[in-house]
Amino acid sequence: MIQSLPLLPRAASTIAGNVDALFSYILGVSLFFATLIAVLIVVFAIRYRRRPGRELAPSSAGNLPLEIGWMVVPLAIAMTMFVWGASVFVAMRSPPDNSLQVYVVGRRWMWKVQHVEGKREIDSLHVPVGRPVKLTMTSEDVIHSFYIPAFRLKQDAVPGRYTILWFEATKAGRYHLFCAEYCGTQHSRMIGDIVALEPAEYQAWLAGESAPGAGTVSMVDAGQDLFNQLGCATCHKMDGEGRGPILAGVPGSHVALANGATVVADDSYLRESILDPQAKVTRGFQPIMPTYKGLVSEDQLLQLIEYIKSLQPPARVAQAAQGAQPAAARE
Amino acid sequence: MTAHVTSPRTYVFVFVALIALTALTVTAAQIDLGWMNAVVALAIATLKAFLVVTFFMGLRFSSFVSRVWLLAAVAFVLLLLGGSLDDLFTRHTATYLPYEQMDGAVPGIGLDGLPTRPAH
Amino acid sequence: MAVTAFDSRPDPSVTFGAVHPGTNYLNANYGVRSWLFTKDHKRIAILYLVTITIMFAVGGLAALAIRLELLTPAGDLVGDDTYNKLFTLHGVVMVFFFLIPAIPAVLGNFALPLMIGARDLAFPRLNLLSWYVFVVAALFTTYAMLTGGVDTGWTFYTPYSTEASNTNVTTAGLGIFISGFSSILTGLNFLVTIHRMRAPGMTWTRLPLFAWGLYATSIIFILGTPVIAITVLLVALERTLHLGIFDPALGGDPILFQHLFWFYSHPAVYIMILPAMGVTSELITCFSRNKIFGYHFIAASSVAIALLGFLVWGHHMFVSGQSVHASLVFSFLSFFVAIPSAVKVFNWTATLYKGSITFETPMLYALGFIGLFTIGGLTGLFLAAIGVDVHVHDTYFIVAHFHYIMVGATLMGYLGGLHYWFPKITGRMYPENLARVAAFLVFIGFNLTFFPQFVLGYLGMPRRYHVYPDEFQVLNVLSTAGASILGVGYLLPFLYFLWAFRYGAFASANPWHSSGLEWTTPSPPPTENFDVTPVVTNDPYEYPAYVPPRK
Amino acid sequence: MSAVIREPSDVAPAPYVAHHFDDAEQQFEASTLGMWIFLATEVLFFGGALSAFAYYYWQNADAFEAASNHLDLVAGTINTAVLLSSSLSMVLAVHAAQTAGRGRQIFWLLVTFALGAAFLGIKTYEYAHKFHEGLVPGPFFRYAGPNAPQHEMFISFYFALTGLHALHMIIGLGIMGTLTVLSWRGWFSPAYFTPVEVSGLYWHFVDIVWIFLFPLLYLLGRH
Repeated sequence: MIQSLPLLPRAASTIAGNVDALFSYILGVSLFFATLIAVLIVVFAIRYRRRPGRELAPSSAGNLPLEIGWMVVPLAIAMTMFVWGASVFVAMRSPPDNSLQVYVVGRRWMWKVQHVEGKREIDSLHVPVGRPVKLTMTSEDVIHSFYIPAFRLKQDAVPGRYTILWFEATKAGRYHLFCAEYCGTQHSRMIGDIVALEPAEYQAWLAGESAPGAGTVSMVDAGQDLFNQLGCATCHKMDGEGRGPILAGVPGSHVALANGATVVADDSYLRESILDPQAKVTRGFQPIMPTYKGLVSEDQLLQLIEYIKSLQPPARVAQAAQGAQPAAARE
Repeated sequence: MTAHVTSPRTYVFVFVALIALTALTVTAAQIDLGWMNAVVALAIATLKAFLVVTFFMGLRFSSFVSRVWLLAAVAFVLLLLGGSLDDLFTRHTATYLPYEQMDGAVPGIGLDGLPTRPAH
Repeated sequence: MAVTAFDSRPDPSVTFGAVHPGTNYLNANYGVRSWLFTKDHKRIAILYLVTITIMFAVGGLAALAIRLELLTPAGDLVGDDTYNKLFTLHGVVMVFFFLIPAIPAVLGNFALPLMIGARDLAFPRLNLLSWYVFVVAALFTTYAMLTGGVDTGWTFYTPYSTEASNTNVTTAGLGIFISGFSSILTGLNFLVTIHRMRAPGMTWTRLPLFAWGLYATSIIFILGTPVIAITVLLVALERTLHLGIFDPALGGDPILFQHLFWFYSHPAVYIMILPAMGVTSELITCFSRNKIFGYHFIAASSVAIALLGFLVWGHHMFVSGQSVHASLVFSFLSFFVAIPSAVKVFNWTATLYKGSITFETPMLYALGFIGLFTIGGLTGLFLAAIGVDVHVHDTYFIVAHFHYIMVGATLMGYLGGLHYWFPKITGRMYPENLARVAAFLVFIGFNLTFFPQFVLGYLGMPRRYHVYPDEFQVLNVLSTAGASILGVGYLLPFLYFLWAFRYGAFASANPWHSSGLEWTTPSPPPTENFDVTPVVTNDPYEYPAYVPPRK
Repeated sequence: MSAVIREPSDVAPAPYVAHHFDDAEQQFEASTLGMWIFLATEVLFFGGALSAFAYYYWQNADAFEAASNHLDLVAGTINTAVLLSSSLSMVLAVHAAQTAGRGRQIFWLLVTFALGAAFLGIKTYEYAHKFHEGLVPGPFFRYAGPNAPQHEMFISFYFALTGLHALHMIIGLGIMGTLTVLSWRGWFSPAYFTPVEVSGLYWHFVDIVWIFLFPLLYLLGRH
């Protein structure tokens, strides 16, 4: 356990060194003043403690030069911190022109990443080392915050607008991605990996199969295996005779719920329906599905969702396509 | 007891001025002055408020502290307004778009879902 | 004038457990009605004391559950939603129902009229009303928590609070809205009292520093609270009546909510800390038996902190999508808060110089205050420097920083003040040695709880995380261990205060030989505070001259 | 600190001076200052909402101005005149309390009450009209023109701001009613009129809020 106690996070971006240097500077100043105050208090407390026989003499009740001094000196030091901090911040907010463009959409509770080349990732982001990467971000629901401690960077993803974050990874490796803005139930599970790859590996990855780390098996195939393995097909039959709804065509469509509401069957809905099936029961069906929480991993969930998305109902393609249209938020 | 009795005649004069300013602001609003319309409307409103505060509320007779607090309140509203508008005016780097218009606005971005909102 | 140092321990000649003679505000009349309909600021202070102690217990139990949950990286004690409701409960209750009212409504209510030589606050009925309003607000919020809870965090960020959360946001928001009126009425009462009710000779430069702290706090009560009131009201109306002020579907901007929220909620931190600074100023000078160093600068810095506090709210929004320009301006202004804060710490330290210092419990808390406030204030520099803040924003670094200021320092001031004025409030002494043990436990427990969180934050652990990666566990275990010590430290005063209220040794009118006006009247004071209106002829804190010669 | 004992006053204070005040002067000064500080709070309360309005107005000026034309300008102008008149009658009520007897006090207080009630009556008519037109935020919002979301936001502001103002008016009517009863019981005289004076400050402040709401809500898009 003790071996796993780091005191400084890994530093793996061009800006991380600047942030750490500024941090060290402020830490040094803080330690100086904290020590100064502590030593003075301890010395005074001992030296001037109440003792029998010591004369009680009125000491000076003020000293103007001293007061001005301890206002001006801290202010001057603080201004150096401001200038340094501001310059680091401006660098953080100025993406170079040759940046690689990546799009990020936060939603409760996942990060969806899409590369310009068409490659998609969820809760992970593969980037090349040594090349600036610019993320354009938004959120589909509430505010999220894209946070990479190893890069010392963070930016909120705000619904209704784009925000931008850029970085340049300096070391290949796998780094934490956290959501740092509280976003509801699974805020603490809205985490992922930043995978920094050497340029050649990155190119290979980019050219590789769709699901990261899935090897030769596509996510759809893996999802189908899971679907059969977990016994989903017993109820969710393709012919509509099962105890659960037909899943083909559900993703992206409007699902009428037992409680009278309607939801858009997005990824979150599918995910929720597997992990917490009682939350939003489709109208006309009994709340009998057991939870698969703890039985399927996040990866497997995504494979299941991918598989469900791949299901094509022969006669209902048109309807599904219609349902997947972005409907206006208010009808 | 401090009683600064003002003559009712003064009050009536102030009242007439207030009504006249109301007529003026309604008239001025019909003329197209561009962005100046809002400025003129607010200027007249401020003048009216000044008349009410000074004469009806007797600020000219009230204590120095009262005046400081009133000014502080107005200054702090302007501070709140100024701080938030400063942010709004200088967001060069961010494009502000309603969510619905964002889909497809940037090549490569696909929003295959919608915010889950309580049914209105 | 040089006099010999003096033994400030309580007069041993007073009998233990006997009945205190004379009529005072506590025995002037009896019965529930005499308390619930009292207009006496001293009794209202005790009503507040009881109420906020209950709220502190509620918030503290939630904190305990949070810390237990965070012992392990997995979410194994409570579920996700329960955890979110727990930290929201902890934040809402502690911020709005404990920290904000704690020192003003309890110690300020009790001591302010006594310290400035008034018979009561300017508006005694309003004072009672503000307590009732506070109780109604507390009941509203408690009801919201009991019937399903709230999961937005105490910050109520939109659109989460307006669109996504299915919990009792409206009820809790209305509770906060109502509690705002209590704050406003208290602040208004203090301001008018300080302006209009001072005893003859109590000029502005003779005003005790605690009164200056309360004045500065009241500025924020008056000018800040209404903004949070309208903001949470609009959120509540958006949820109930479908007003569309923050609705993203109508183009509503979540950042606007944050501007409105932090315009109050940043100064709100100073609502908590300014009165604690005032208490500390009183304690340091009293137990050093030395005139306070730089009276004018300490007084002015309180008002400066209150006003500067309104200029820096944007430093909570550096990564929110706020413009770069606005972030730079707010960062620049934020550094200015460091100056009046530093002025206070330096002046307190200088007050110790050539004093005759004793270490009764209030002094231990005052020194503890300086320690925790220094750490909390210096770590604020990291957050004002945007380059670092981008990294540590919304991590445990922030959690640690604001707990050092809002909880560590404020509670040090509150407990220090409570011990200091306990003889005046009850007419009895608390057990000194036990109290010293508790003060050490609080200081050690607090640092053990929250110092590891600075490291956690710089390592990157985000706040409000129910489950967390394994590498953060060691520091979280340390933090939880510290919290258990802290819990004992907070529990002890509760127990021995209750004991001492009934069985403590009688206190003389001025057990600390303090120079304040409140110590010239008997302990406990009569209902009218002073038999005759005192006339002030001296500057405050004329210490060496004031201390009687040693026996 | 030596507390020099001041001789207690020989003169018994007047019955309307509360026990903790030295004299009526101190009580009057404290009460008026208290009300001014309370109004400072109110300035920030409405100021917060108006700041939000300005923030969005800047972003959606055209839509807000178009939406503003849906409001009833005639009703709004009449209401402004009504409220200004009530301020005049309020100040005359204070004047009556300072100088005259019960009759004139009650007369002007009742006039103020009636004008305030008239304001609320016209406001109710306007609200009913908006409901009828479907210009009400939420599920019943009906507006087919362009920029419907921004229209709905403007209407949200309209109801929030005028609703809060109306709430203050209702409280003001309660105060006027109480003052009338107290005046009838002979509480007020040139020696003691603090409650009338302080209530007047409140009433005028509510008038000032309307002075700003009227151009911001009704006049933006008239050109």
